[in-house]
Amino acid sequence: MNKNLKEQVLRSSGVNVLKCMRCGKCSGTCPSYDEMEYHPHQFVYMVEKGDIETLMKSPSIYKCLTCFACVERCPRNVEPAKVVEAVRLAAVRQQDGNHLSPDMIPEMLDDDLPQQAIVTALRKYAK
Amino acid sequence: MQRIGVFVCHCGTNIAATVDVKTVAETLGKEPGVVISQDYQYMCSESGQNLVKDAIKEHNLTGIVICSCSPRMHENTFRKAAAAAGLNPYLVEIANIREQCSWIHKEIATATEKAVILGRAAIAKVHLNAPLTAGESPVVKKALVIGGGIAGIQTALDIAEAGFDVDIVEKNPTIGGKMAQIDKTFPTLDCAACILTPKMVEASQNERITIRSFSEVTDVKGFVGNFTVKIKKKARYVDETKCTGCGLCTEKCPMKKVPNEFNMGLDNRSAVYIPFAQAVPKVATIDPNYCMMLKTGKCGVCSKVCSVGAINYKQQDEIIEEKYGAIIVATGFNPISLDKYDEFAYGQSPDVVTSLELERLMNAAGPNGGTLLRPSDKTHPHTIVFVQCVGSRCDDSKGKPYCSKICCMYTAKHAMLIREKYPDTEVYVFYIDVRTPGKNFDEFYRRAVEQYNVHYIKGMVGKVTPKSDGKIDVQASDLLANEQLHINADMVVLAAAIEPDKTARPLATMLTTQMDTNDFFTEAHPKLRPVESATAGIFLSGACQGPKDIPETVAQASAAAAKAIGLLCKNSITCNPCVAHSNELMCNGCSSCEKVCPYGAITYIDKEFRMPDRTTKVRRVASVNPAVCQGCGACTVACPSGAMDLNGFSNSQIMAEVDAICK
Amino acid sequence: MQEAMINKAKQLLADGTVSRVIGWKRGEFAYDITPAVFETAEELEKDFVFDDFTSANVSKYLVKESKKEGKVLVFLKPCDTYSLNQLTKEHRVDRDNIYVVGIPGGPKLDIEKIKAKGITGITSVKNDNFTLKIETLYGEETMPFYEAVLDKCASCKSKKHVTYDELIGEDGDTLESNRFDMVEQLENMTSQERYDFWRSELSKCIRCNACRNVCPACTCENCVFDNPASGIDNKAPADSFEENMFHIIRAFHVAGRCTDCGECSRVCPQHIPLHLLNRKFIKDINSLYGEYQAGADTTSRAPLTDYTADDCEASIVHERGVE
Amino acid sequence: MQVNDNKEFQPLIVAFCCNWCSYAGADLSGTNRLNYPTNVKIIRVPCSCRVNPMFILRAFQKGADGVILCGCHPGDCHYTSGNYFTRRRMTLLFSMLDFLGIERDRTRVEWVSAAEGAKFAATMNEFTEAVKKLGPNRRLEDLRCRKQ
Repeated sequence: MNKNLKEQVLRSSGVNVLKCMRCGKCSGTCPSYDEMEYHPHQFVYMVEKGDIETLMKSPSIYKCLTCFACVERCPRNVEPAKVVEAVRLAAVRQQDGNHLSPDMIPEMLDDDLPQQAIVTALRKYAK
Repeated sequence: MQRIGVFVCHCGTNIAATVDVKTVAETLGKEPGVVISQDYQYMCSESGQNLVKDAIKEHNLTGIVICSCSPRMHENTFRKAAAAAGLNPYLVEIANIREQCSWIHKEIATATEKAVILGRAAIAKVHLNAPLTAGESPVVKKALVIGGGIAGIQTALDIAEAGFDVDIVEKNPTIGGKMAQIDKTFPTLDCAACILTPKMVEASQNERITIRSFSEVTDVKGFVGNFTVKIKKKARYVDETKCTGCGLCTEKCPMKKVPNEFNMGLDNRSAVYIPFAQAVPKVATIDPNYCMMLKTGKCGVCSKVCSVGAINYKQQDEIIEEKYGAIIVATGFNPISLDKYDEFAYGQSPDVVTSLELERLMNAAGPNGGTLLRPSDKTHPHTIVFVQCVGSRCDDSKGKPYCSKICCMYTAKHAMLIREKYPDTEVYVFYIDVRTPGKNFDEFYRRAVEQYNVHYIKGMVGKVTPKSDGKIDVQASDLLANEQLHINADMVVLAAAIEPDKTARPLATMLTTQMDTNDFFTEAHPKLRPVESATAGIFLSGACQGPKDIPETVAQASAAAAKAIGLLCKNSITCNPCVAHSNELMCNGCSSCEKVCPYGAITYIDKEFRMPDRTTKVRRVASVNPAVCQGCGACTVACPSGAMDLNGFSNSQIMAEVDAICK
Repeated sequence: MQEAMINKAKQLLADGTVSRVIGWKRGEFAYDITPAVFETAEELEKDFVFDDFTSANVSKYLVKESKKEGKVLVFLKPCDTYSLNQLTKEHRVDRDNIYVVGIPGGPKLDIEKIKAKGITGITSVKNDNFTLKIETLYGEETMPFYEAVLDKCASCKSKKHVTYDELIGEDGDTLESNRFDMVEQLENMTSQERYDFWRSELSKCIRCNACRNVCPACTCENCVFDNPASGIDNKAPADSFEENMFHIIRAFHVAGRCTDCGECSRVCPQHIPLHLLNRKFIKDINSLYGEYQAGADTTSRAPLTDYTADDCEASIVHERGVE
Repeated sequence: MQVNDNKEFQPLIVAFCCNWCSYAGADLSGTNRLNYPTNVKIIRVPCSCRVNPMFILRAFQKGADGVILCGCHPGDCHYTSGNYFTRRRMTLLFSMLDFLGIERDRTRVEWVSAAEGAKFAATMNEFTEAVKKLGPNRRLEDLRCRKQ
């Protein structure tokens, strides 16, 4: 188990996975359930165990629609969708190499590009 | 001149190992007013106590200070010893040199120094102690039970059995409560009515019990042993003394479209009604919201058909005032409203019902005469899904954070009964955990699984969707099989969380009792005093204190009765003498103290004062009822003039302690 | 205005509505105004005065006067009505025995501020279009009107009468006032600066008890500072601690009850800004427990006799920033 | 102020503890042998709401360097509501002392339950350290009461 990774996921999601009482309502309510290898309740449980790498490798992270049905219905306010999103972010951040380097940016700029998009792109694609 | 004795305890080596007890005794012996200062190995032992007693007599002591363990431990021991030697027990002070000195400090020099200071503070305080005598107040030998469910009935029966008068106040037209609505009881599957209704009859026939049905408590004044309670007897437009309960009026009443509360609104009743056949008292009640006569003045059928002339359209609410010595709260519970749970489609489909509704659907006296039929089309359901923990164990704003405790068992009961009666029905129970602590409870649940083949699936239902063909799609995940399920159900039964009755919160305010954030009454001690409230003379019975099943409720009801009987047996009760008192000469009558008193112990009187010029002047001054005051001291600080002071912890005593410590 | 008030008083005396009148009368000098009780029309004609110096809050006199035989007429400025309400709430006055005629409020003048300009021998003053024309024995002097206004009037919180039986003139509204500016300024100082400020102010205290005696919230039958059994009685501040003690305890005792009438500072012969202590409490109460104006009504619970389960913790004082 | 051999400043701390929670919590820290400094001297009161601001000022007057008030946690008061009143009173009093330039770390309110022996000891250690850092109480002392 990778402790740093767990820390990172917990921090970036802001979720307290220990609040989960394992009722499975998130998975019971999930519209993408059948598409997923790991289901919302498993995300919460596996993050609690620290088994993040398995989740990061799974295509499940891209199957979540972020519809927030699980967040809406969770009786314990655990917010599984935020956990999924945090694992997805962790995977994105770990992708090897830079997709962008700062000096490539000026020529890509145009007036219509929102400032926020540039910052987001850098955060997502640069190391 | 004060003659104070100081007694320093070694507590074996507990104190003596870190505190030089000889030095402490010697140093404190030099304090002003101290005439004898001794140390001894175990002050609390018989011989230690005798040492104290002898010293009191021999030196004619006016106060004693024991330097020993915490006053929470042995204050009473030494007070009793003092009393036995003829010294007022409130002239005893304890300096805590064990828990707050020898046990936490290691260095003998500093620990000894601190022990001396603590001893000095106690001596300074005891100099100002006044002899206090506990007052007595008489006990009215009658109890009030608020709520006429099984808890209230059992409590009332037990109290009456012990020979005391008891009134039951029930807000509904009949006693019986939730248990009267239940079909069968777990884990024995005996019929609820068969065991409850004899008790209801017993209560009505017991000459010591007065049932005040269709009534509410509106005001509570007074204190333990002497409560004055106002009870509103709501107008039922029927003379209870005349009505024979023949039921003719209910048959003839033309207004028949009133949702029947007793059957959870699953069928209708008439505007004049008797809730159910075994109601106690078996008296008709007119519902003013629906009665044509009361609304428009046109009808009067019931009055015409009543052969005894019991109908009285002009009846008014009536306020009765009664005195009681003890009050037992038995206000019970209700299922929570499921309006906020859209995902379970309650309210969207008549075939999604709560468990209490299912009880009525299955009951022989229910809307379908005991045959389980879908409310929508009155057909026999073939697939039934039970959803557990609806609103229980929730951390969100919709539900309750606690486990409702009874749902696991009644669901197993429902599942079993259905499988027994209709073996062609598939029953699914979606659970998070199955909790069955109780005698024969787990065996019962296992029978549902093993003998009746009820499908228990671990996983919460995510979504319930009524379909156009009348079926209901239940979407859930099976956590153990790791798959998502869709069940095509005919009926869905929701195990709604239970919550305290809505009348409990205003009642708690009237009674000045404590409640937790969920509106359950708080017991005086969670382990050792589970049926008493923190307010003396108020006891708790049944689910108003926390979720409970019937056997637990009955056990607590009898326990509350026992506690109440213990109080009613006494002719008078001894009061705590460490209470507040107001110096009338200084009191401004400003009402600040009254506002902060949690017990309503302070009232105002107009008192006549003789002025220096021989005239008299009437002034409003505060007066503390010593039987009600619990001695917290909130009033003493609220009082700007310093007129309010507290016996045993007076302003001057505490300041003397401060001075002694800071000297 | 004075004329109208005298006429109103005479009328109410004549028709038996009231048997005495609380107002003001002139002392030795034009600016030397003192509260007074009048019982006849003649007394009123002779002595009753209402002008720019009649700033005293007479509500406290009602504690005694309202308990005497017969109804008492009292003229109250808007700020004084708050005090009366507070006294009514605390059962210190018999409201049924009082006939309140609401009169317009200030701004009233501070004689000390005029004298500070070096103007002496004052015989009368007149507000002429915000210039104060002062007749003196040595001729006429002028100064800007607002420079002579009492501090308590300069930060007026309300022109609205919260209780009255009758009004002379129009009723006003509550105002946005700057009354917490000075408190805020002190709060922004360092602890040492604040300490120095208050030491220099409170060390002037001579314990004349003027602040206590004028305060409409200080109506105790027997003040704790006069009670040897209270453990804090003292007659004169022998030491810096006792100077602090008196004013802290006094402010605490009136906390949540003080209507901010400003009389304590007005009467202080040493010019200690005592109202700042009360305003500090008012400001804290407003910000921590919700806006509360003592005396605005006669039924609400005072902040110190009330609570909510989610009140802030006392540590909020420590969290306000570390110096 | 106490003087001990190494001449380190030893503050005098007065702790007012409510009988039902904090005093019992202090007893528990004794039972569990959890050390806290001898500087702390406890005065037992029935409820934290019994503590009059006058007592606190009196302690400072007579030479205390810090005063701490302990009561049941909000909602757990033995007398239902006492500590809620305490909380308001002390918030305002402490704010006033701060306003007068008295060091704010000399006063504190802490909620300690009967089960929190460890918290009691930790609180007292921490508070004593904080007061020690401030040095002797000079801004709110009565010179006549100063010990040599």
